Amino acid sequence: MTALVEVKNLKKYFETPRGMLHAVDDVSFSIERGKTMGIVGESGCGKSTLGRVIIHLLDSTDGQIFFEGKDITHANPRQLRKLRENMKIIFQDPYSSLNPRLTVEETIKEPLIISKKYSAKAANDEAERLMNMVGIDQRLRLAYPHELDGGRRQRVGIARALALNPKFIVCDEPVSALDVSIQAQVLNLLQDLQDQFELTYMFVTHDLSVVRHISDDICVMYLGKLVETCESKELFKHPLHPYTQALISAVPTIDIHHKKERVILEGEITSPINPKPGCRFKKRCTYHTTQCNEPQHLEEVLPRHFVACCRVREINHI
Amino acid sequence: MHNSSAITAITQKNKKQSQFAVVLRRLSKNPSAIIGLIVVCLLVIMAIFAPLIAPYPYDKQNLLNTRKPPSAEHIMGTDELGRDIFSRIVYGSRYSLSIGFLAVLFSNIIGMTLGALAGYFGGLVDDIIMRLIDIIQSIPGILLAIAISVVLGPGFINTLIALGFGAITMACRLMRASVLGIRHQEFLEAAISNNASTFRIITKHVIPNSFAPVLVGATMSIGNVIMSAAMLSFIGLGIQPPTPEWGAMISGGRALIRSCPWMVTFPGIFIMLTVLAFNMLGDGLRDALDPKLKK
Amino acid sequence: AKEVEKPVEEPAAPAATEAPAVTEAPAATEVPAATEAPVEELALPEIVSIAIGADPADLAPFVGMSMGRIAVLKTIYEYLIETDSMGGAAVPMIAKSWEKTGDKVYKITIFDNVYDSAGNHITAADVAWSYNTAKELGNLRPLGDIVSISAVDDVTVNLEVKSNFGPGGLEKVLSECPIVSQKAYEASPDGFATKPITSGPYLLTEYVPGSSLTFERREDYWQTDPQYRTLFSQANVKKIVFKVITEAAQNAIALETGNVDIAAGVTQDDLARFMNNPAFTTFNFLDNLTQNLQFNGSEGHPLTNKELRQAIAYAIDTSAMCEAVAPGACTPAHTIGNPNFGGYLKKWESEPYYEYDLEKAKELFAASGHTPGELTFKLLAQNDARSGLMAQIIQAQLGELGIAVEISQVESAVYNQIQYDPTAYDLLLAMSAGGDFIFSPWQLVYDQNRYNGTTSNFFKDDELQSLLATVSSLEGFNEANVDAFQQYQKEQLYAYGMLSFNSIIVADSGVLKVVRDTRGQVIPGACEYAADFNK
Amino acid sequence: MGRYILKRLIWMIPVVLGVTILVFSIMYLIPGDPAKMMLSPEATPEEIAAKREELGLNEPYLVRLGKFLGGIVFRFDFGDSWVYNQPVTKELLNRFPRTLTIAVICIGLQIIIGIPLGIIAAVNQNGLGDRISMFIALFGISLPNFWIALMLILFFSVKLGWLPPFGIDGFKYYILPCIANAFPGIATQARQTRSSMLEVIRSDYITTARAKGMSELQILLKHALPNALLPVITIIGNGMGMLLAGTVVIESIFSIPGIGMYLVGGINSRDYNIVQSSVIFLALAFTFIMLLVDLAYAFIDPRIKAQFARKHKRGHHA
Amino acid sequence: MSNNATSFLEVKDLVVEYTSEGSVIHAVNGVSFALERGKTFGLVGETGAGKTSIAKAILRILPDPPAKIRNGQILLDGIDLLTLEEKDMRKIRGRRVSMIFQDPMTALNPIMKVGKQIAEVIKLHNKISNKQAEAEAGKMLELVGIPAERFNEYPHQFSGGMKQRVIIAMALACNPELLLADEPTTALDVTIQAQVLEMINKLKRDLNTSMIMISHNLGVVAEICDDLAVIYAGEVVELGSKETIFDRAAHPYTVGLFSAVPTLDEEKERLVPIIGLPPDPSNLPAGCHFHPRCPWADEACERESIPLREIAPGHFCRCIKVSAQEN
Ligand SMILES: Nc1ncnc2c1ncn2[C@@H]1O[C@H](COP(=O)(O)OP(=O)(O)OP(=O)(O)O)[C@@H](O)[C@H]1O
Ligand SMILES: Nc1ncnc2c1ncn2[C@@H]1O[C@H](COP(=O)(O)OP(=O)(O)OP(=O)(O)O)[C@@H](O)[C@H]1O
Ligand SMILES: [Mg+2]
Ligand SMILES: [Mg+2]
Repeated sequence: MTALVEVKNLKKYFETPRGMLHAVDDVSFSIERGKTMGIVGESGCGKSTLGRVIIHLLDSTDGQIFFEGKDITHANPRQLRKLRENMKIIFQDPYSSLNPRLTVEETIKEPLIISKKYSAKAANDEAERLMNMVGIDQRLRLAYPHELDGGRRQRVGIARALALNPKFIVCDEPVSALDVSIQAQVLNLLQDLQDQFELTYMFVTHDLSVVRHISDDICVMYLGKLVETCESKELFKHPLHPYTQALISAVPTIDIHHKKERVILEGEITSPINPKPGCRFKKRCTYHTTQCNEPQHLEEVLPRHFVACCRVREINHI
Repeated sequence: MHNSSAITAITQKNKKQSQFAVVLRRLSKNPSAIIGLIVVCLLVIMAIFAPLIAPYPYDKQNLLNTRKPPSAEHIMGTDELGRDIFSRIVYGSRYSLSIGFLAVLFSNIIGMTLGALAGYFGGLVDDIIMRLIDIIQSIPGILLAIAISVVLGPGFINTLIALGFGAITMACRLMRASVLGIRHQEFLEAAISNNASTFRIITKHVIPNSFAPVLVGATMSIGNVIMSAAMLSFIGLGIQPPTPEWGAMISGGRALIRSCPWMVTFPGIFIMLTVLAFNMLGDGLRDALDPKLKK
Repeated sequence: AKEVEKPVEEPAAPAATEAPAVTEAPAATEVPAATEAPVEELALPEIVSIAIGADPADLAPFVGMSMGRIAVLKTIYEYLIETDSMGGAAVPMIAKSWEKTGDKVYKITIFDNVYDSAGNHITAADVAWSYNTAKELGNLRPLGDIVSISAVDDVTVNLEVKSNFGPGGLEKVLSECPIVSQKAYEASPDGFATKPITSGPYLLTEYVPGSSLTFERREDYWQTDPQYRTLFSQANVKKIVFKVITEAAQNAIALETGNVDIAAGVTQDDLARFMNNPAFTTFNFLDNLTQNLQFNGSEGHPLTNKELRQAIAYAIDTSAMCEAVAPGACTPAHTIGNPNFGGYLKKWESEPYYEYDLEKAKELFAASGHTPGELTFKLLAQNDARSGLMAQIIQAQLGELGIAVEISQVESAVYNQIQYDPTAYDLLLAMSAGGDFIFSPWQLVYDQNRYNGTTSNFFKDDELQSLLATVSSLEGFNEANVDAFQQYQKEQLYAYGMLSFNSIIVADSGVLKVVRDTRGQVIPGACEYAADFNK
Repeated sequence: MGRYILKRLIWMIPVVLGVTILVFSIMYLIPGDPAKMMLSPEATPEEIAAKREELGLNEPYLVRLGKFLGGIVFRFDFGDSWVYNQPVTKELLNRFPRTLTIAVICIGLQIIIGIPLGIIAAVNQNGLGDRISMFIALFGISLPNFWIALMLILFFSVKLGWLPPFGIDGFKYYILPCIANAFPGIATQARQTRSSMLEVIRSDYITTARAKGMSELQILLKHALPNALLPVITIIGNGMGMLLAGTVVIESIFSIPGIGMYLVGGINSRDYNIVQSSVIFLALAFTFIMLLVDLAYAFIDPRIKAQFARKHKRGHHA
Repeated sequence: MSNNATSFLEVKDLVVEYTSEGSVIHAVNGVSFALERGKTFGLVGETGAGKTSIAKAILRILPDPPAKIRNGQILLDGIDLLTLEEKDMRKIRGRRVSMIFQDPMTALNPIMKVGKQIAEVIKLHNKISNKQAEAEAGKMLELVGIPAERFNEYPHQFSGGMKQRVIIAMALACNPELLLADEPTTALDVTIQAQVLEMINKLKRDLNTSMIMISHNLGVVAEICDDLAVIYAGEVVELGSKETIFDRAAHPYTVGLFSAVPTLDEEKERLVPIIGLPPDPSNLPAGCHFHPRCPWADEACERESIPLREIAPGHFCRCIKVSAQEN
């Protein structure tokens, strides 16, 4: 089975007044059809940027993107149109991701109308079907976003993303802004839809519990770099990269009886602007040595478990 | 999904009505905005039904009855040519309001387009447009108005253009700022990812969402334009007689401000009322449209 | 309340035809009431302030005329001669006498004791130089008639002109050019633009451009002979301040607050208050401005039809217009030109001159072959308030005839430009001023030599032209010819004289008499002041 | 910072150049012949032609523009006034201080009256103080300034005799014109202050200050006002343009020989050099003031200052 | 609620309402709880449950209008804060009771140096010179792990975690007896969150401060609190010690919360969401406010309001379906 989406050495730099900001730096991974790839990392590490570059909302600086085996890195406008029907995005903020001046129906119908594949009548029917699918009452067809609560808004965003039957959806923190009780509803919905339509997700989040729950595979990013990637269960069982370890240990747990060992990170965060080659985590890493000043590369440390750390074997006694 | 009775009931309603209704409801809670709205409506009614309201034709002269103070026949007195000032004011509302309205419309259409382009595209487009706006703004508005009305000659349309020109900068800046505010909102990205064309994005997503501050600015500009029209008449340009434009009336009568104060005072009061009303309405609109108040 | 009705300047009878061939300094022009030199310096009032409507901007001598300059020039500069009333005889100033010595040649003798405030002796050479410089600069129109002017000796100048002058022609040339010392002028860094040095009785001590000019009386004024101290050489006050007041309504306020003592620009409506106020005196003068309506006479224009023009004139109610635009300061005109112009005939006022008669207007209109509603005329006017009112009255009254009028009020720069464009208007609301004699406003409208062979409003009438030539010549300027022209122009009615205005000057009641030059500007030094004025 | 100022100053060049060309073209296109205006109405066509020749009005547009620009750039010479027969620059320098004085006093009034009004309104939001201040403010923008001017004169000069009604000869003379001209500015200022104050009052750091135990007055002065001033400063800059325009009318009513009167006189007499140079002068003043405003902004707001500083740093890197 | 007469802080029957566009929002509806000296009390609940309103009511810094404290007592060492003069209340704010705000990004004045902002509160409550206050503030910065050299920097120069530390330093500057921590870590990344929590814990231990910890994150509460209350629609629905509630959650809402969150520790094939949505606080359902979403609800739940009952010693629950014996 070939990967639905594959990126190779993908880079995205932003020009800023202070210099080149390396938002995504040399990232490679692939996602198989029907699977969910979780992307975790702290704020600003380039998760959203990665997702946006893949679906061509941003141009990549370097590297390649494959979709269904085809190199789509430099898709021409016609290909792009087609591509965008197959790749969609669901946003974090259910407030700013819906146009406040469009009704629920208009928002959901927009991609249908633009695609010109639907007659007015057909578009209405399709919108109705999508609304039913994501569980929004038909009576809300003409409601405006500000009349909806966050959960419902997020459902509208999902319905919009599902229009035209995409194959791949980037979910950019779709539940972070929602309350726990609602969060579970939306996560369940996403899972159901995936099962039903064999959707492929790239699930961006900083909430490790959520990513563990929903993902098949996980990429851990740190300041634009991919530092560790493997199957979801494997990652939580055997986190290898020091950053991943710190990350997992930092999650407060509701298990009040088993206090776990915390790795508290110290030290300042490296600036993503014109970063030096070498490990970007080293300033906060308890294990760093001069070796870490060399550029780090992803290595298959355990079977299908890739880590970008030159000392990973020493640290984990592999 | 589960229908909780606790959820605010959202009933079927006509499209588009709801937002309008929300704004209207907020407005209705603001007494000064309501007063403003009522006054504006009254003025518009006065303009539309001028022939029914005005007791005399606005240009009916009576050279034997000039400069008469208010009386039963002429409730606001007569002017130098014996014309009924009240009738002139009533008819004048047509010109003053439409000058205000049309000049603002004209300037806002241009200013909004420029501002939207500058804000949306940024970079060089932004630089060029904003420098252009800087240039226009650096030239005293009154000079621009004078120059335009001199180049184009006096007359209603030309006065309108002259007055509107200066208001372009404000509309443009407001629009640009507002567009910049939503430039990075995700619904624009969503539109892009839905293959929406740039034109569609600007017209359907950008402009409707950044329109509010411009609208507020526009209501205030109406007042400013009416005032500038008065200023233009002060310099002797502007609308041609016997058109009873308020600004022309007030500046025409200013030499008689002491012997015949009614000739200046009544049009002055009406200008003031209009500007006041539009500003009150604008203030109210600003509050009503304030996204922060939205839940 | 004192009100001085003062049509002072008696119209000079066309008897003035015996125009000055040789004019000895008239022994006693009726003017100088103050011929006796001021006995005691201390008796003079300290200071008088006069409002002027515009900034003179440039005080230099040889610059073109402007609203602001008119008001102050006579206080700054001295000329060869001055005319002290319209159509009246000229009085000597720097020139002691002048005579015609040959065909188109004149000899002018100047006083030998003319000194400017810097002590420079002004000689015939300075006079010739002043004239030549001004002529070269080309700003002073009448000097265009000069062929040459040169000094013969210290006090004599020879003047040769292009053609023999009509009545008042020579006076115009001699009273046009300020005489200054060449030496002083050339030493001045800015060509006298801000600090002129002149021989006048007052010395400019301060000039704040756009705001005020202050003059102080000179103790060492050269003209000591009381006999020659004309109106313009009077110095009845120690200090004169001209204050620029651009906003008309401010004139009254300035008077009331004591900021100025004399103001000419008081609006009609403020006037009533001053008339009732014992602290002020109002002086009512005839002005030299006539408001007229000119018809577009270009070929094929409907207004080339005489009946139509007459119909329009009959339709306009000039007396009502007077009442509306300037109550109490205006009279319906009977020609183009005011009663105070030299040669004006009193009898015209008893002759009919298109007095308002709508019936007659309608008859004539019908006779002209037009039907109501068929004609739309564009009325071009300047953009001042008064013109606006007149234009609207004309519009309303022609409306009665069935002629639609579109008013186009433009600013004066534009007006001056398009006034000579036959496509720019159908009716022109014009103000004519002109020189001292009745034919000069006529010339301004009708002289076909000036406007490419038509009148200024594009009519072509050789008879009119020959009548005009006659009446404006030295020989032809007599009552009969003047009347003949008037009757002809009245009948043809290429232009319709509507109103002549008075100018009303309001002054502090301590100002006993206001004296003006022929252009209507107050000469503060010559005004008479009460003993306790400004004390 | 210095570099930023330099950059801003350099940006002024295209703007002022644009203004120059624009105003030159306007004067070129405006009907009305300066030669005719200079000569008496009796002037013959030949005389007018000669004058035009002398003034250089017969040359083509580009040649005239070139000469004009050349004069400014190479000799800082705006040419001579045709009416005043003197260098325009000299007269401008004479008059500009008066206009500037009025503008500056107006801005002062605007600040010392408008800002407190706005504060009173904001602090008593929807209360009586709010209503009264905002009514005063609305009043200020609802009356034509010439009308206000005449009323002030009638009252203070004619009735009370306290202040001179016109002219310029010392401090007292500035009072009435400045009040009349400042009205709309005060109003705008008050309204702007109110709305920015309201915004600030609602912000979290005000709550923080309250939680510290500070009194309302302390909070107002130390926390709310400095923050609320930021947008207010922008208004001051923009208002400058309005003020300068307003002086045209005010100067004419009060017979103040400032640049406004000069400009209008220049337009009326088609004295091109006066018009062009006055406008350029005003434009220069305006852009310069805008620069000052931006710098003041930076002075108050460290965030903006930081941006400048960063740009500065980047300049060094480059 | 505790009958402990020696309670340091006691909130009794607190009622807070907001008026918004004419409708009344019942944000806090009769909340009572007590807190002992040196202990940490947790308030857990969804967005809009009224947690922040409770904390702000204690400090009396609710924005008025629109907020009004309609009823209740807040006894700090026996003194009712709600009846104090504003002048006296000012002496308590920042001195005896201080607060850490929810959003570190906006809680600092952007144009004032961070050091000054800390010094300000010190100066306000101590009769010392500016110099001393600034020195104190520098020490506070060090205490929260920020070098004192950064005294003169502005908030925008600090990262989110550092800003939160500044706010904490500010809150602790005058050694308050009670610290109200309103979701102090919600806006932060997990790694930073861990740092901040660690620090709060340490400081609390060192200074023996009592604390109210507000959070919707059960994990955070688990880390820090001794006792906690679960808030739903402005009411305490369950109250007890941390162990009681984490081990023997009784109220259906609390139970729902636990099953709705994915955790790192256990594998859940599928989450069990709480159905429906939080109630509209301006239009609360009659009876048990939770009944529309409750899987156990029947008519009895809709009828009348449900009292908070002690179902086990020290374990209070607002549900008629929960019997004391069950637990
Ligand atoms: N348009 C842009 N221009 C410049 N820099 C950008 C732009 N978009 C993102 N960045 C920068 O790129 C980096 C990565 O941003 P990104 O939004 O991808 O992070 P993230 O991992 O999604 O963070 P979060 O969890 O906060 O959403 C950040 O440092 C951000 O400031
Ligand atoms: N200024 C206000 N005006 C009107 N209603 C308000 C205001 N502040 C809060 N509310 C309402 O009061 C209720 C309780 O709000 P509060 O901020 O106390 O909740 P919270 O539990 O702190 O929520 P969060 O987890 O989102 O911080 C909510 O319904 C909220 O909408
Ligand atoms: Mg992101
Ligand atoms: Mg909260």
